[in-house]
Amino acid sequence: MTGAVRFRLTDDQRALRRGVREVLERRFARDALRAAVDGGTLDRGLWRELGRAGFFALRLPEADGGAGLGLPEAVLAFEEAGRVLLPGPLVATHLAAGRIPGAARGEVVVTAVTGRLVEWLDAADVVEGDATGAEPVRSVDPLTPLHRLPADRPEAAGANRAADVADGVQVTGGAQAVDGAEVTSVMHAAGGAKVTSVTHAAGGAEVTGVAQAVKAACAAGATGAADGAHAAHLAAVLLTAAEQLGSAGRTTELAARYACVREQFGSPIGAFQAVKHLCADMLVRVEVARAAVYAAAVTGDPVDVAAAKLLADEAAVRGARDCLQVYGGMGFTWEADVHLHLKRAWVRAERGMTARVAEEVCAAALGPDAADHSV
Amino acid sequence: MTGAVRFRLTDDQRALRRGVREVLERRFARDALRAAVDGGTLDRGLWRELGRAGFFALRLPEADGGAGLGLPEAVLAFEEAGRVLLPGPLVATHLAAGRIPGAARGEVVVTAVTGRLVEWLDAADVVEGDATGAEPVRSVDPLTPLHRLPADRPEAAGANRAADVADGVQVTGGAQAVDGAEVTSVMHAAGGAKVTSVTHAAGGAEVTGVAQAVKAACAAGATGAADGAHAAHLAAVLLTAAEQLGSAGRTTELAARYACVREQFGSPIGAFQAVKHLCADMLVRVEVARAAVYAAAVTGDPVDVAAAKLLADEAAVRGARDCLQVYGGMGFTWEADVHLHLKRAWVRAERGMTARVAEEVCAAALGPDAADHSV
Amino acid sequence: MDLAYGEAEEDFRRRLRQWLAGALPALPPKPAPDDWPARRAYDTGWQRMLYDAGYADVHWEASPTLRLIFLEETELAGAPYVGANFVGLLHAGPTIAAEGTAAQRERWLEPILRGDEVWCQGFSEPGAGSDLASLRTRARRDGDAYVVTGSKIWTSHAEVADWCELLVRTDPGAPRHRGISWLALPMDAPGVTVRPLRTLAGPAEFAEVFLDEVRVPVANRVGEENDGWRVTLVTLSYERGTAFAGEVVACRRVLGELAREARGNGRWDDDALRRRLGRLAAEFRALWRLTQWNVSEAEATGAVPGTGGSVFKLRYSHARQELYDAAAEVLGPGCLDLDGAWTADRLSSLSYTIAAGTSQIQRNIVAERILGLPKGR
Amino acid sequence: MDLAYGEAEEDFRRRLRQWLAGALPALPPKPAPDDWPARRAYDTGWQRMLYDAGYADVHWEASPTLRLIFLEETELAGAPYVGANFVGLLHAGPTIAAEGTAAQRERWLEPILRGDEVWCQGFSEPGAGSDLASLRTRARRDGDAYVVTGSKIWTSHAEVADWCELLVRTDPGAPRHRGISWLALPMDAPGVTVRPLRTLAGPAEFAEVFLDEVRVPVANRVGEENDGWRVTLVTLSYERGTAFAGEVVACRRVLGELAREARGNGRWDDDALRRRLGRLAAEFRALWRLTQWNVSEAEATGAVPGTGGSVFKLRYSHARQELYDAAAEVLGPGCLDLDGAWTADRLSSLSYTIAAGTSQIQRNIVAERILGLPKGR
Repeated sequence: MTGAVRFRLTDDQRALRRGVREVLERRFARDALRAAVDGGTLDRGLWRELGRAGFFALRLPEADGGAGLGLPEAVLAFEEAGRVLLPGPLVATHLAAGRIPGAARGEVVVTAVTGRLVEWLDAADVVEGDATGAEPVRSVDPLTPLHRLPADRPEAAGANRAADVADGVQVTGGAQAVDGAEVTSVMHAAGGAKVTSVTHAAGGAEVTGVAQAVKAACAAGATGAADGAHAAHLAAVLLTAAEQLGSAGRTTELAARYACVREQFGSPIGAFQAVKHLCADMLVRVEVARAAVYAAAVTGDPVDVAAAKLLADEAAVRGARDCLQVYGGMGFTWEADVHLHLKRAWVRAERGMTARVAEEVCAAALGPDAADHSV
Repeated sequence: MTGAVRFRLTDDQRALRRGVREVLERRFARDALRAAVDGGTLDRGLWRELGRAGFFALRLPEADGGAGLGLPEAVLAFEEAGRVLLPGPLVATHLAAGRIPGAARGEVVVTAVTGRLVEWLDAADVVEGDATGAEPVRSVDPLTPLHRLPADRPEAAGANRAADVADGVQVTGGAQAVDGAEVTSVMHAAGGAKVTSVTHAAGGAEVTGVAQAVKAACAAGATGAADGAHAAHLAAVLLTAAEQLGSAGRTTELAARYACVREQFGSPIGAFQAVKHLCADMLVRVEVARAAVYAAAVTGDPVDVAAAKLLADEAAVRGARDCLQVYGGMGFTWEADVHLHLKRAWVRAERGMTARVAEEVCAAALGPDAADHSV
Repeated sequence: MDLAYGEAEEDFRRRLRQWLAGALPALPPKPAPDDWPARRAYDTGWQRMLYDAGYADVHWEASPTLRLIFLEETELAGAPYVGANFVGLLHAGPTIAAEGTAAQRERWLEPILRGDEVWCQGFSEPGAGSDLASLRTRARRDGDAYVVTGSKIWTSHAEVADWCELLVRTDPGAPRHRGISWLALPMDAPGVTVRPLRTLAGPAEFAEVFLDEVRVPVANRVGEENDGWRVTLVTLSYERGTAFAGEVVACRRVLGELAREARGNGRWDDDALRRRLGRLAAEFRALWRLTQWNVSEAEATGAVPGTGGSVFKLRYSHARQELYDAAAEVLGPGCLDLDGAWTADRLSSLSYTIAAGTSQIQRNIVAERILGLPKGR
Repeated sequence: MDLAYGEAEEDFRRRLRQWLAGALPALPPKPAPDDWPARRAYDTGWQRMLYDAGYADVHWEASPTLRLIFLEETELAGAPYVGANFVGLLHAGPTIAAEGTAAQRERWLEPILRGDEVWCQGFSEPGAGSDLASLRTRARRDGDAYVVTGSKIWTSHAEVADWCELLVRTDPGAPRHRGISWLALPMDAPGVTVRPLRTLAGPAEFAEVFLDEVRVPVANRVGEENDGWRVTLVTLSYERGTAFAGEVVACRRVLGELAREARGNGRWDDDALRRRLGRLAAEFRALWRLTQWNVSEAEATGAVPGTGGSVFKLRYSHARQELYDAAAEVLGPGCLDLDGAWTADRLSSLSYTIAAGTSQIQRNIVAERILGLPKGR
């Protein structure tokens, strides 16, 4: 073990990334993307294929049918998902793998209440958190159907505030549910059907099975449950950051490519410094965010995760904005994918941890006596 | 009176601006500027000449020996002062004209405590506000000697906080002084000499004369005094903004001129879009700040004044920064004037009203029921 | 330096305000956002009301100051926007007035003022955006007509327009700016196809216009053949500093609404957000003053400083985008709701740094024409 | 993907830390900031201590990882900076090591490592900044010597240096990059005049160097005649992603100090300022990770990604300026005090977006070499 620091992709990680990219290129190429934009429904076949490819089970132990990999590998997979704007409640289902039967194999679609929002509620078989009273919203992002909890519901307001400091998958909501009293708040199917409606989910998972799975997840006791919830929350935030990173990398590529081919005033617009420097700044944001996201995947440190989310959100939102500027009028059309990246980036910026909260987390870590430096 | 809106300089105002510029070009050309930088003392001859030219008495009624002009004209004069980095406590002396004998004619140098800082304390004959215990500071700006009030003095702390909402000339301090108990805190000469030391000032103003002048200024009663203090404070903030505007305009000119003559890679650097666009953004900030400063001079509205200070501070500080970037290494030398603009802009940004306070003032004006629109 | 208006202006304002108070309640209900024929009818109906009240020509005959007052007061009163009449009133009309023959002025101007005819603009092409002079739509002379083939993009209200002010290349051999002509194209001519153009903000009023061997009478050419570029510049410089005057008023209203919303939902207590709104308030105050400054200069000299408004547009475009980003922060997760208060405006604000001259092009103009920096690179 | 170090590295870190704990108290007191001879003595004394302890060659022989650990630990321990040894250790030395003859290596390398000789850099000229290849200092061959005339600027430590790595034009007729040679100039040669260069930060270690018919032996040329540009690039690419490693550690310390100060003076309660510091904390965390990433790549492939650190430098330069602007906000009016905690660093940070390749040049590099955008314009 005399090796130097190896903060770079291993061969296995490169292979994994290549593998995920190939699956997505095959199953979710641009025509599939535009079909998803027009259709608005979740492609269950694609979901199962993602399951078969190990997208959801990536971090499950091999004994449980998973790939036994870690957060760094999950981050690489989610980065690829972000690149191609893969739709669906990917993070919630990934986090449910091994806990909610069928999630690991993509046979069940799991979504979660985050703050006051629920993504893909109608398409989901299982909802983590209390989505009672959620109303559909005409989502700004054609690739992310949204429901919103009423603002005047005390719990929702509470959740919203809690969301400000520890947003994400509300496992505590799930824990309540194992008492059986509020099962509907854990499970959800269109129309508010009771928990038995879960049986309509592919794979035939049963209510008791799910409830027990949630129970098991909390079995380690209050502390353990809190730890688990915290870890799941951090993972949710980080995987969202990874999606943002993928989107940011993609819009940077798109802008650079367009700048090479679009001509005005007798040369490619990428030959003009104004455009050139816009693209350079996009790339810088991507690479800085990448270092932060990958490092957080290695350390799992909450402050690293907050920093990663903050920088990845910025890279994604500003990347899409700048890409739109490079595309000019063409970027303003519905047919260009730029706006899909921007709108999705807005959705993800609100998911799990907002910039405001991330900044507070990073500031709080500047302890009064902190020589804030960790190798 | 059927004229259209005439929010532009009148012929008289153009003539005034030209006149001030000529005086300054003659009496404070670049060699005088660099001599001031090296010397660090106030040129009393120049001060008197400014007095003779009407710089301080501009707004005094003609009956009192002034020019009978208004804030718009004062703003134009201070803009010119800002352009050439004219040193000295210009604002405090201007505001003292007609109130403190000798100020109008530039025979007395008046400074004022603003927040916890006092500019040009050693050079001043009269200090408005309580400067007791002020310690010299090695000023970042070679053209603005600074003293600082101790942080642990309760009044200073209070002043500092008060400064956050209504900074500027502390006329209330002057009013205290007329009781005679704390006269030294109003009058000041090097070495802490008592009030009689004012007699060393050119013009031979006497203590009682000054004290009575201050008394007279406050004679209108508590309300009147408060109004007067408020108006004086607003004028101080606005004239500082005008100086910032002048500096911003000047650094924009300097940058554009340098970009036309400095060659790299076979052409003037101003031909490269990166430099070109930097300069364009500088000009935009100047013109927007100009509209705000001139409008505030016309309306005298406190929110307009706050907006003017905010935008002029930004135009000046960022203008100097960008000018430095255009100048490259040359801008980093002591011999280039760029850094003088930057450092002075920093000093003025702290004077009277900071960006933070200005933003709060503008936000507060967004009343709950405000259709915030005034013609 | 003054911000007071003359008596005549104040009188104009009073009468306008009075008229608006009576006229607006008489308006029909607003049509659905994507019912273009209904929107045309609504917009032209409003124009007819203005015509009957004597305000139709405010953009043409009135002084810049009166125009400013008109824009301010109609915005404050919540009157309809110029809408489908935009190109007729603010582009094609002024061009014809300045460069057209007596017959052309006779034929086209009155119907614009009365709201009888709607114009659209056929300038941009897929390959000619910032570099408008590279346009390729070709017009070949054939007897007393031009035969036009090509395509145009970003043509607002094309579906409901009667006429299109069209830039075409009449001499492909000439230098780029020298071979262009300005034509009035009847939109019902054979060979004209209009395809609605969906934008990231959803269905909007934009369209693509395809021209396949369309015959346009030579009599419809305004200005000399191959002199269309100059004719167009006349149009572009027509605006007298008032281009965004109504919008600035509207932005200040939005800012007040944002403050109210933030006070209601608790976000106002966030120092950073509150001060951000304060900074935007300063910004839009200054932009209103800059508008008044530009109008005053235009009134006195006939020219808008800042090279015809480039300085203003650069800052305003950016400020408008900042405004709606701040709105999103005020709303929090609510900003993702398309039916929410400011989401649609946030989306459409994205075009501001692109349309009518990108910010990059505007910076070139400011740097080269005002600051005198060298061209090229 | 790993952030753990190997046993050998951790062992190196432990031993270094131990040595520093013993060595630092033995240092003489720090010299006055503008006493250049005393600073030279201090810096070279420290280098001699490193030499005796076996750390002198950490920049040359050690792996990038060990170098990173060295920079991190010395910064954390508050050890002296490389100071006057900078050019010798990080520019001239590596160049001679890579391109010099055996005799040249013999003559010059050991004295650098021992702190016996100090080098300075004569690259930039008043007319050749970003466009270094336009340099005009002329070297005419005369027997076994070059006769050099011209001037250099931004030469750090020139007043106390023994040698200067000098770029000169040996073939004025050749294309810009082809007529340049690299010479080792003895600073005591007749015709060399050094004039201290005052900067906006006050008296600093910079100087101008004037060369008037200075004779430099041909034997002092490193590399072939007219091949100096390539030789220089070797130097420039020598750094292995660690250029600002110590500074990033220092910036994170400053950020902690700012938080402490803000908590003490009440500014911490300002949401906007506190979150601004939080954002900077995220920024510098990420920059440290990017350093580790670049070092890891350099370790594995020999090359620093982001085209040798341009990506890093762009962001770091900006973040460093932001840091000291935030410091000014924490201090309020105290930021105007030159003796205050961070004022001098704020002033010197202004050079970061200019020196060693302006941010504009770095963006060109990133866009053209990484993103493949076309040259020109």
